[in-house]
Amino acid sequence: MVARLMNEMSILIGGSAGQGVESGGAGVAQAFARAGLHVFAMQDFRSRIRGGHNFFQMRLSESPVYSHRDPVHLVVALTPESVALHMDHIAEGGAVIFADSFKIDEEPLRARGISVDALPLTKIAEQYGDRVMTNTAALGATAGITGFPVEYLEGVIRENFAVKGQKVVDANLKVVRDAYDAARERYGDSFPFRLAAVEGAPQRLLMNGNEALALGALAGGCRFISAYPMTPATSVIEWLAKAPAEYGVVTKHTEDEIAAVCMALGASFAGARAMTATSGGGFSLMVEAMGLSGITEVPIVMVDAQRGGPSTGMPTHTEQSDLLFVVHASQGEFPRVILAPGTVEQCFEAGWRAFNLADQYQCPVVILTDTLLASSLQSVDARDIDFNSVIIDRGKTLDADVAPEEYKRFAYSEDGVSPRAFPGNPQAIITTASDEHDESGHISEASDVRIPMMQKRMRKLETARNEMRLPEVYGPEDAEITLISWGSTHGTVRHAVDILNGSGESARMLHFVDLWPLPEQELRQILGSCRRTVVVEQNCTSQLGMLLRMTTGFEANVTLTKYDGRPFGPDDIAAAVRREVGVGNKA
Amino acid sequence: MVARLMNEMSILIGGSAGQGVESGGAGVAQAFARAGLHVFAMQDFRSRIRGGHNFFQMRLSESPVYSHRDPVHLVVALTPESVALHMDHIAEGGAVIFADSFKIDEEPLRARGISVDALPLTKIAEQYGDRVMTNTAALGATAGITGFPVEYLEGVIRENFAVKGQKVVDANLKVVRDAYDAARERYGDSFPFRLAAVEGAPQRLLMNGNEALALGALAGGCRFISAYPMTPATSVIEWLAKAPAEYGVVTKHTEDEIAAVCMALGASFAGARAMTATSGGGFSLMVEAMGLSGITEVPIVMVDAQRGGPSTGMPTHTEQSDLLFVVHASQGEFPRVILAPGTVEQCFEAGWRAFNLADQYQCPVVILTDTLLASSLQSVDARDIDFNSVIIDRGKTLDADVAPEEYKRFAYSEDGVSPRAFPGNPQAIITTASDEHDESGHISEASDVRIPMMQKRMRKLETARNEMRLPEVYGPEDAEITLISWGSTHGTVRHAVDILNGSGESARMLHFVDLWPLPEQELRQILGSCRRTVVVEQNCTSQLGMLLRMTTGFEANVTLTKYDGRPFGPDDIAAAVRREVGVGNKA
Amino acid sequence: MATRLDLKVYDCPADVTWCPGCGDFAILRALKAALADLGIGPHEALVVSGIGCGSKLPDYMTVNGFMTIHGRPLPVATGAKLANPELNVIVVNGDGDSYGIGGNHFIQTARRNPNITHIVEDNQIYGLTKGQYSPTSEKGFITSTSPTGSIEIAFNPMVMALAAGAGFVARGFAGEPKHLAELIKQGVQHHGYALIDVLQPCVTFNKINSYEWYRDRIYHLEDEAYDAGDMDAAWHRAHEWGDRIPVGVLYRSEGHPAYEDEVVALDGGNPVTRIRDLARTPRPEQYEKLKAAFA
Amino acid sequence: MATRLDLKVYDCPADVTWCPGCGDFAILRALKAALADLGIGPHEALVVSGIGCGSKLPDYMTVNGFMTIHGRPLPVATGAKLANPELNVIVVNGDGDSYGIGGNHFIQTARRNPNITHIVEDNQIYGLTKGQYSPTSEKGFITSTSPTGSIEIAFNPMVMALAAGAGFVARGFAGEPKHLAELIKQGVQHHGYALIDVLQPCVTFNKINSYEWYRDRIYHLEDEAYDAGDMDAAWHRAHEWGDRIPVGVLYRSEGHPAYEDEVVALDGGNPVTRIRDLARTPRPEQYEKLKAAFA
Ligand SMILES: Cc1ncc(C[n+]2csc(CCOP(=O)(O)OP(=O)(O)O)c2C)c(N)n1
Ligand SMILES: Cc1ncc(C[n+]2csc(CCOP(=O)(O)OP(=O)(O)O)c2C)c(N)n1
Ligand code: SF4
Ligand code: SF4
Ligand SMILES: [Mg+2]
Ligand SMILES: [Mg+2]
Repeated sequence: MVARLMNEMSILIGGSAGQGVESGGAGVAQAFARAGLHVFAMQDFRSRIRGGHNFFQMRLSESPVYSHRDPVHLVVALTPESVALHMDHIAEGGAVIFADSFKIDEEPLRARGISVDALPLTKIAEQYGDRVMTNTAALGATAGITGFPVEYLEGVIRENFAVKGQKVVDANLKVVRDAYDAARERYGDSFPFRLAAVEGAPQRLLMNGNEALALGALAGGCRFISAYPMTPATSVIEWLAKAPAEYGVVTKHTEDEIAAVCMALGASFAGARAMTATSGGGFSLMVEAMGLSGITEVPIVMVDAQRGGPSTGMPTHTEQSDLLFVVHASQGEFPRVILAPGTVEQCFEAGWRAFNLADQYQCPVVILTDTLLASSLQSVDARDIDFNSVIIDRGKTLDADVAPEEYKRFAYSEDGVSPRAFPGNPQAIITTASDEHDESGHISEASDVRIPMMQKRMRKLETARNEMRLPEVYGPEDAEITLISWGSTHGTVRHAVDILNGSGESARMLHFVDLWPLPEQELRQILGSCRRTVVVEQNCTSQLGMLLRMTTGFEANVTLTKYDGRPFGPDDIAAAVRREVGVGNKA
Repeated sequence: MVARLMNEMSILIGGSAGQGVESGGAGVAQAFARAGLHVFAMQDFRSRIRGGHNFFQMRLSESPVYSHRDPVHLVVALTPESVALHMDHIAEGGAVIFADSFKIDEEPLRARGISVDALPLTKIAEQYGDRVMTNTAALGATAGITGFPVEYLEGVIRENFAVKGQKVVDANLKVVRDAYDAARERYGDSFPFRLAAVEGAPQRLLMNGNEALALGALAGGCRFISAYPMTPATSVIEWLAKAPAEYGVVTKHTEDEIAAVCMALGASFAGARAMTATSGGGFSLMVEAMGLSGITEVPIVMVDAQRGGPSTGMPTHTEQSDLLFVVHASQGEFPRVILAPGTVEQCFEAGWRAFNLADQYQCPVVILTDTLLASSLQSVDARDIDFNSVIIDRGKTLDADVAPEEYKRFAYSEDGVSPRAFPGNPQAIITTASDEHDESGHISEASDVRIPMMQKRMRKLETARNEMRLPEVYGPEDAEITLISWGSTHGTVRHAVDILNGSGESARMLHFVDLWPLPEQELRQILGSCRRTVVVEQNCTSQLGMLLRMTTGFEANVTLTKYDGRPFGPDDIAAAVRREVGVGNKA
Repeated sequence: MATRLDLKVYDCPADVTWCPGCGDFAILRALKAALADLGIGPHEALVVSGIGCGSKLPDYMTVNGFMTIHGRPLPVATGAKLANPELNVIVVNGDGDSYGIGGNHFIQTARRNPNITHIVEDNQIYGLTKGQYSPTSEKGFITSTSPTGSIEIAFNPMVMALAAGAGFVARGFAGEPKHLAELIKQGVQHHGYALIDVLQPCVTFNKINSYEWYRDRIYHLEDEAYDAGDMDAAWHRAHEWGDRIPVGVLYRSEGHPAYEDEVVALDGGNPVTRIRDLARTPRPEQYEKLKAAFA
Repeated sequence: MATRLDLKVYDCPADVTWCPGCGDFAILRALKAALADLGIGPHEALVVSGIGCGSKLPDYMTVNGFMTIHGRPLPVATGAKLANPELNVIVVNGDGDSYGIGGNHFIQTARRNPNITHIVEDNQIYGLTKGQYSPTSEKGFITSTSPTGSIEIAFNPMVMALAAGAGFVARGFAGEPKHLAELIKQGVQHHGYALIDVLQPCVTFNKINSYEWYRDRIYHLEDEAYDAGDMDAAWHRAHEWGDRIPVGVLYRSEGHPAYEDEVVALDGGNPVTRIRDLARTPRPEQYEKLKAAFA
């Protein structure tokens, strides 16, 4: 007899592309968030529009959740594969609900104490019109078996289907209710894993990293984005494109990524806050223009939402394998800033902070995310999306009373930053060239211009270095084991730390969001003071490990990598750390 | 009274673009090489077609020369600037010859024991037709003052102007002879720095790095090059384009660098040995396709002839600032090989060796050169361009008796290399995708395909690592000071080592040609055994220093960098080493 | 004329990921039929694609296939053709791949005129990225990147191909695979660059340009007294869109040399055969005379 | 109509690196004259260029100038125009920059139709890289990358601009700076994308297409009963080359909205003015309502 668990479970909805796994999953996740539950919902999709096997895995809890976690307690299967592929990760006492449109081998599951039932999901859907509503039925059944109030689902359905007209809304409402009843009928309150609304919970927003980043950029004054569609970055421009016209965000889907980054540079040169967003392949095409930003000191914010590489690679899967590429991208040498937010809240902050850094240091700022962070839905306390915390700092700009002949766009300065002015300003004529140039911006190849101008630009990097943030520490100062990570693995590693500390180990997390320039002196200190170190990265060659060694000489004891496009789970990490660090000790 | 010196001097010819400084300089350098002298001729050009100040500086000796060197003993000036800009680098007892078409301030030079004379160079040129022949007159005067047999010049003139017809040849012959006589008349044998033919010297070829590289590629079986013009790489395709038709080199000047690299990949996929050549800006545009080569395992040789960056930067000046960029270029992770030849002979070898490495490891191979190496003319012992030394190794290819259904283009293998086959082969159907794929080449996103396929590819890097060459050592094993360098600085650093050891210091050179993958274990050893280390690089951030630290943890005592686009001179390096290492000691 | 082959030789076990009803199925069928009719075996052809739904086509048939990167199949195909002119080189890619990111290669290849057949799966949408407007989307078209309607005049592939100098310009319809197969055959037989733009319904993301929408509008140039050799006529037909959309061969001009015909270096061998021979017998002596230029 | 300005306001001390006799001098002069006549001051215009001899032009005059990278001035200019439609945005670049590496931006910008004037310094050669064939080099043209003569049909800017949908298509000649200045003025006054391709002798690397060569062949459309509003007529004239080369306005179609006219987000402000105001008064409250979509 399995102990009953309230508001602490994982649910997986599986089906093939086109069956509405994504929309259905998002709908129910929204309902849970409204009920005050913490939600982390990860999607696993194939690079295809129909068929294949997709799944949507949700972790739900009354306390904060930062990542997905196996085992799952409930699998709702719209295809036989959904069962086959996940059966090994189902908890004892868990359940598999599957549509009546197919059969599966139920015995092995039952043998493991998992209850298995075909519910008439497809039948109910067809009864009210169309089998495409099978996913809606699945949601109703999910609420039914877990005892979750169906009203929350009904609310979401009303809103989501409103655009499709009342008939569709009504049909879906009937479907969800019937499926709910069917599950109640079958299970009553017998299912040990229960979900209920959380009394007095604050308002929770459900958003993914791209949405949070775009919202942050908007709040930071970004009013121009030019981009070319590329998974998983596309929803950044898509979200801004449908932002209300009153905000006046000019969005341009261009002919390619070269045009995208160049338009953004033109807009920035004119005085706008401009950005572009792409994935690694598109970033590769932006490399030349990144250097244009570098030498002309025209600020730009570039989002690289990483995915499985190299080349087209695994377009719908996650990976952290562009780090060293963006650190060194483009010919020659110039300052740049690189940020890798780790949570939805950090995406929001990076969204506006990147523009301040770009304007302050007049250089390209790259925000590195990835499939996991860009597309996973996470519940956020509405108060943590705080528009009052947003700062807009445009850096040095021309104060109007400088006479034209005095103004020097690229004047040598202590901190390397020269005052910007924008075309149209009667006080200033701005000449800017991708060739080396003098303080006035005119082309020069003279040594006595090149050297101080190069030094001026590179000084900006030193100025920026002092402003960059040190890695976030989570866990005991004197921990035996330090997990070193960056970007999207934040939640998972943090959770792994809890698991390790909960099981008698002593671990902490050192998590990097600010990745370039690195405050090398402080880092040598911090890293030197660690006892046993494990670098955890979603790539093959441990790029953060290499970056740290290059900048500080630090060498980790163990590196943990994963490059199959599927995100680390916290338990994988904890287990691997126990194993590896064990090995490390013996060595 | 200055001691007379035979066959050991530097000559500088200066003028504005369009005055034939380049062609004239090359002509006289050729004449010296034919006379058996060792020649190193460096060009300094502005990014403009006419005007400005260009110069051509030659070092001549009976013993091998590996770099340019100040001071110069003879300045032949076609413009006043040519004198003004170089007067500080003229040796005592040296001479300035200038065209009669302008005046200069002669006193300060005379005061330093430098003889200064206007010779009727322009007058002579005009007398026989056209002042454009002033550069020819300058050559005659050069021979006259140094006592160098004018016949060698006449030979070169006959050949170089032959295409322009006998009249032009004759006019130039008259000009060179009259100018020669004018100089003889004025100087007789009084000029202390003399040049004469070297008895019994072997045949010397005069070529630049691009020509040697292209020749090596041709000898290595390269029969396809697609490229887009970009200084200083353009002459690679230009040289191959004018290679006799019998060799059958398909050359394509494309619409851009993306098409260039993609055409080469298409040709390589079809079975050809194909290459492309560009500079950093063009390489930036090739980054995405480099990854295509990586995941599809289609070999390609890419030449990046570096120049002053970032962006357009200093297009006609030299720099070594693309190293870390090419090491990490493109999204995701895949094997690549990077070579940076340091001499004309090494360019020839890299030209064919790169194709063997590309075929053996089925990956992109980048040859890094730069303006200095690509365009400096160096005399080479004809026997050192040895076509019999050229090896053609195409790596693993399908042996014809495999039946189609058995053939797997991407078969898992110990060394990571799978046998290639080419379209048209009735024994094999080749399916290749930029997406992750299974052994047969068909697209797959499955973990159990991704992981072994990624490991297969990455194993090639380990296989290659064992074949890469260790840095070249020059100088005493137990030297107090080790200069660490790469690529084009080879000759200069080697010369600096001689200067240091000649003045009682104890120095050696550790010079890298093979830069990726690095044999890390051996390197830790070698670097660890060095006493005081100085990394010498023609860039701002010491990229080799960073690369070595990233791969081996090694940190040099001193880094010497230069980034004004003008190449290090051996004496600069020697002086800086004395100074810096001195400082280093005290610290 | 080579003997007709059995369609089955191009079959392939790979699991097809296109949506049921996608126009790409018919294009795949038509390409197989055309090759079979022409007697071009799987090892004699090379199908080069880019990235997109349509660009997955080579994965679904048994033939030499190179699925490259987005927008670049034309230069890759040109390189393969110049390295081995014996190959029957066919490019298959989407409208975004061809006319968007690949637009420059498209116009340059048309005037370059290599003997390549270019089949564009034109669904007027970005399919694989889930529905953004493409160069051929009509003005006003509503997508996730044009929520208030696209404000660009659509790219007209027929007009652009004619202007760029293509010698064979045709339009097909995925709803008529037999007719399409005939166009592909003619394109392959044309000596030089041949464009076949195929109206390809995307049943998932393009709800406007459906099979019905096209059926209601297309008409066949073959059914009219139309001379495909008349450039001015072609120029006018190429502009037809909306109520009447011509399919068939809009323009054809034979007798021009293909690019590779004029590449001197291809006389007496090609890069592939040359390196194959050199790998067996390097003949170092042949290069000695090149030293003269440097001596 | 603004008052005429003194040419001197555009003068600049920078040392000009063009070869004596280069056609670019006349283009520089013509551009200054056109701006002066239109009363557009140095701070009211933005001249965007790429890389090449001709692309150095902004360095030689006093005006807001952005010398970008090779082939990319059109998207950079479009971005600047969309961010601040008040600016008079002019693109100046070479034939290689415009029609070679920049070819895709050229055709996409033409149909996009931002209100930008595009002046191409067309010398039918790659000048700055010392003489390789360019897209507009004629077939057979001998250069360092085509030692036996180019084997590509030349790119025809007039034909391509018409096909791509440009509303103003003109050709000028660097040998006639006054006439050229008039064309530039009309191009700037045209509402939408305007192409002015300028026959520009490169006295150093193009020994064929000299001032004389052009003078012997050009004729002025203004001198004939020619209706620039007639697309078919334009299509035929656009193909004229060789013995007779038309200069003047080949095609002009007014009354169309420019791209930026239809960008909803530009109503009541633009990205530049909006951020300027937000930097003063951020108004965080305005974003609160966006949370609803996530709740
Ligand atoms: C450089 C690059 N940019 C963007 C993408 C993302 N992407 C994949 S397919 C595609 C376009 C698909 O449209 P189309 O070419 O018309 O093909 P379809 O899917 O409609 O058949 C894009 C933008 C990519 N793979 N590479
Ligand atoms: C990405 C890139 N590729 C190549 C170059 C080298 N390059 C500089 S100018 C130029 C072309 C010059 O021709 P054109 O655009 O016609 O200008 P022109 O010099 O003739 O005025 C090239 C290829 C470059 N700067 N950047
Ligand atoms: S999304 Fe459209 S184009 Fe892609 S497979 Fe589905 S129907 Fe075909
Ligand atoms: S090379 Fe030609 S285009 Fe360049 S400046 Fe000289 S004449 Fe003008
Ligand atoms: Mg499409
Ligand atoms: Mg040109």
